[in-house]
Amino acid sequence: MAFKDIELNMGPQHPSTHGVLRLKLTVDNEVVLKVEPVIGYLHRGMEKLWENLTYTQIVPLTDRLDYLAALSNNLAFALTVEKLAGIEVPKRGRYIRIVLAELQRLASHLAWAGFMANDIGAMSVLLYGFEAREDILDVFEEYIGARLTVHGIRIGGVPRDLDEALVSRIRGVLSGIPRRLKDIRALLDENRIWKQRTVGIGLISAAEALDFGLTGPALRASGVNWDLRKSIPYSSYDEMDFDVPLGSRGDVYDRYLVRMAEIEQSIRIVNQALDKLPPGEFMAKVPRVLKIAPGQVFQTIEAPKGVLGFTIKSNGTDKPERVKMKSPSFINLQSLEHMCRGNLFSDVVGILGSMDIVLGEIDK
Amino acid sequence: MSKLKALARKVFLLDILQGLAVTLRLYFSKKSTVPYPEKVKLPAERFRGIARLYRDEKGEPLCIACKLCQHVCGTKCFDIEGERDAASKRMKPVKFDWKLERCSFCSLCVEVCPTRAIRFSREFRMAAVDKGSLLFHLPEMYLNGEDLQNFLCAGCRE
Amino acid sequence: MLDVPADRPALREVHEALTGRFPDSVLAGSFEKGELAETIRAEDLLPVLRFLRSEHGFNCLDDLIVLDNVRLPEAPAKRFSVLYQLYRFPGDVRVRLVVDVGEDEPLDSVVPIYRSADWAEREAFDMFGLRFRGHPDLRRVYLPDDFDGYPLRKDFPLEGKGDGL
Amino acid sequence: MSPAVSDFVIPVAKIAAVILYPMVMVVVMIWLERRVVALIQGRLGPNRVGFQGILQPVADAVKLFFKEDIIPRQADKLLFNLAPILVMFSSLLAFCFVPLGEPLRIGSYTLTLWIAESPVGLLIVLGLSSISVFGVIFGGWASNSKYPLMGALRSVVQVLSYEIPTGLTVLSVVFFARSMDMVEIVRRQEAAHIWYGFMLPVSFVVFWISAVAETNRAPFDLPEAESELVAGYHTEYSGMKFAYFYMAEYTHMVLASSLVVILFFGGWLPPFPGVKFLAFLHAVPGFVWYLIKIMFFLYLYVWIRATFPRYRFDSLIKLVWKWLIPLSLINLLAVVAVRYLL
Repeated sequence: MAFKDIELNMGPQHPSTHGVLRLKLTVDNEVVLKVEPVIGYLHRGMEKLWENLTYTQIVPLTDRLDYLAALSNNLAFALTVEKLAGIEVPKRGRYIRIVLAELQRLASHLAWAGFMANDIGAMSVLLYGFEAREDILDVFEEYIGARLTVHGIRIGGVPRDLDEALVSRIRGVLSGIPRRLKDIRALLDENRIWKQRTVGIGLISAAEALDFGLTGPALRASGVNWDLRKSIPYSSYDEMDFDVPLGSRGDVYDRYLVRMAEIEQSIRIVNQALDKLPPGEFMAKVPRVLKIAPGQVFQTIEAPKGVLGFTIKSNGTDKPERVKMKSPSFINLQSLEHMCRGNLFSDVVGILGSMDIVLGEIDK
Repeated sequence: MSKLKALARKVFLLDILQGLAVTLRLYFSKKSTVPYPEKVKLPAERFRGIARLYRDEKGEPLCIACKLCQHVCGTKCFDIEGERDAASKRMKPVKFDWKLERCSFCSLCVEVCPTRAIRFSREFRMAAVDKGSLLFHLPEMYLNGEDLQNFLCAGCRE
Repeated sequence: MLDVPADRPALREVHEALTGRFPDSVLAGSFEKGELAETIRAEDLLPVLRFLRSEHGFNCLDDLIVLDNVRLPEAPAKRFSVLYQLYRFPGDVRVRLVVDVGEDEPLDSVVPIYRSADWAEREAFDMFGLRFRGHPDLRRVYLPDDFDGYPLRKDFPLEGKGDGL
Repeated sequence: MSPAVSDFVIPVAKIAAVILYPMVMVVVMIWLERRVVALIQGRLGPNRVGFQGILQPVADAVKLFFKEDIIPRQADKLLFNLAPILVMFSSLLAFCFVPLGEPLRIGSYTLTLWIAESPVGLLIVLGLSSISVFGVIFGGWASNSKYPLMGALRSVVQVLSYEIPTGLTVLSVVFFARSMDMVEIVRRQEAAHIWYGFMLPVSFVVFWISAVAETNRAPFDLPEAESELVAGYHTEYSGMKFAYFYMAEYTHMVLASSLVVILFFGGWLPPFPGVKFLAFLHAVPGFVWYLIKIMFFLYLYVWIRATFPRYRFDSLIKLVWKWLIPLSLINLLAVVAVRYLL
């Protein structure tokens, strides 16, 4: 029996598909010919639900989209509603939002580092990544009371203030992360097995990446300098100074390096935001029943996975007429086939890990 | 020079040894996991555990059955009936059903309650064997989250 | 005629270029909350997109949004309106193209111009039942292929039809 | 000592010991692996069953014993059942030739701490250990599903390719010790007052790398790569059959460690054989030294597993054909040259 093109099913219950993603692979003796992602196993009909809930009731639902970066989803939705309703968030509120969003980016990248390393076999890095992430979740637990579905950013600002104890705790957590990062980098960066599994794998050039609509660290790994926090600043990111790490080849190794560098940048941003934390109000006056005049708006942020955007159309009542979410992982997943073609079967796992996709956000 | 260094690294397996050195050091590092049932990590003070109804100092229920929580809840967990208490002319809940299985712990009800009657306790153990026990009626709502405190304090575990 | 305020020269310039190049196909323009939206005739969609992409550097299709206007107070002639959010990288210029489409009136697929529209159009088909001519493989993206009905339409009940999946 | 005892009871006891010895080592290994990987990863590891989790492997064994034994529908029944036995049988048999210590004198009878001593003991052990490849192929093929088949094919190519450097490095040791008999090799090291591990470092490193690869252990655990092939060739097995595969893997590891210890680190010899003032080390029986050395190498197995990512299949094969085999050939030539010139 010639071991010619066989169709292999990877998922939806597969150890390394980060949720419920099914990959229909056409494989010729371990060389991947065709990859067809099948999604929808985690489809909860969010957009239909949103059309029947008030604006304040939608915010906790956005936690469940990218469940590794709940606060970023909250921030994106809150910014869109504020732009639609013309609510002005006070400066302190914006700074606390930056602190929370960047802490969430740290947690998401650390979880990603763990998953990706574990997919390629370095099982201990999973625990080191998660250990670093636990401290950040403890900060969220102390700030608002939840670790994963945080619901810590509301329409109009943030629900609670950062008191002195919490600020010093955040600084303590931030000072602990570089040490763990050094361990992870020592284990992976120069390791010959790691480099063999990642250098030159899953290549995508800058032009192809832009054409596929790739965004976020995966795009920046191909050398495209597009970070929404710089190009279209929101929530006073323009007052923060940080640089945007870029890759060159656009392979799995570059995506790894870019995200590790972004962790350091996020630490820098949070420290700056805490230093320059202005006094004053942290929540705008928002009516309890928020009715928004008919209108339509499109707002995007730089979520850990890529450009996350919301389109909201209001109809004057307290419930939106239509809410559409632009999910970065949904668009990034389209380029998976392009990256996997020609590589080996075990690379598909590595490439999928380097894309950092989350199924909650893809399936909505 | 770097080419020679790279060759030396490759031949003498330096990156392998460096990796092993890191794991050896971490082998002796402080462990971050806690043996659960014996030692319980008390959640933070604002932790959103199981919801609980509170009474004021005199033991009167704080809840005035205004059903604000019922309206604000996105997943419709509450089912409240209230009536006016003849003696104290104050509204008090007669029926207060709360479905834990539907609750997403978004804390909108806690923030909207005018008399701070409903708040989250720090009890995080909410597993149940059957669906029935996930539906909390009025008397139980006052006891939720009671036993975590004495569970912890009983053995001075924390 | 739309008066794009002076502080957004880029948008003003795009608006003039568009109305100049396609005078009859641009039906209406709107500028609210700092966003420029141009309503276009369905037949001129592809030429306009190619024009914007090649001459004006709108190389990214951020999102493809479908609105179901059947429940609006003044129900428009065509039920759906499809929105194309375009973005010019680098920079911060964004344009929204609005195309009104009838219930079973197919629309040209933009996949030849923007590869990222592939799944977005499949999602539009899955949720609203819009057909896209020339789409490489128009199938449902979320729901199983044998699911009948289009969930995000306004007349689709929230609780779902039949026994539910 | 009546002949009945010396010809019947003692051999049977020794055989029982040889079967029991790997079993005990497997239990220790299961616990060691879970514990060491846990400690490296900053967590406590099993500490629930028995003192510090020492009974955890027993709990696993009991669980596997009572688990339902599922055979996939279109599986090839004969091969499916034969596979675990083959894998287990070949590694147990190889233990007969592994000398565990100096022969003991009890009264007039000398108890030899191994069952069989043959001039070609080493060859037999190597031959037996490659029988397990058949078990893996049968297991993978008979499960009649894609992942085990891929796992089995990978394992075949990997084990067969890594047998060559193993053979060549063993050859260099045999050349030095002038004999294939393992007891003889240890004696030669005792006579030469130096362990071959220090005399032939390259052979030791190459042998150790191919030993790790041959037992399908990280970073060469391609056949049962959790994150890719779910569980490789033993995906469809459950219950006692899975336990067989599980134990066979650990038995192979113990076997490979014993080989390394005997060939390169002087089986039951106390360390620093040459140094006089450390003579008090001789008081400790040989068997204990043998065990200590084996434990070190078993620890090394787990330590490596917790540290390194997994090789991709083609780089793994490239590694052996491009680097290990030429290296072991050159090393063999060097050893021959040195042996003759000196």
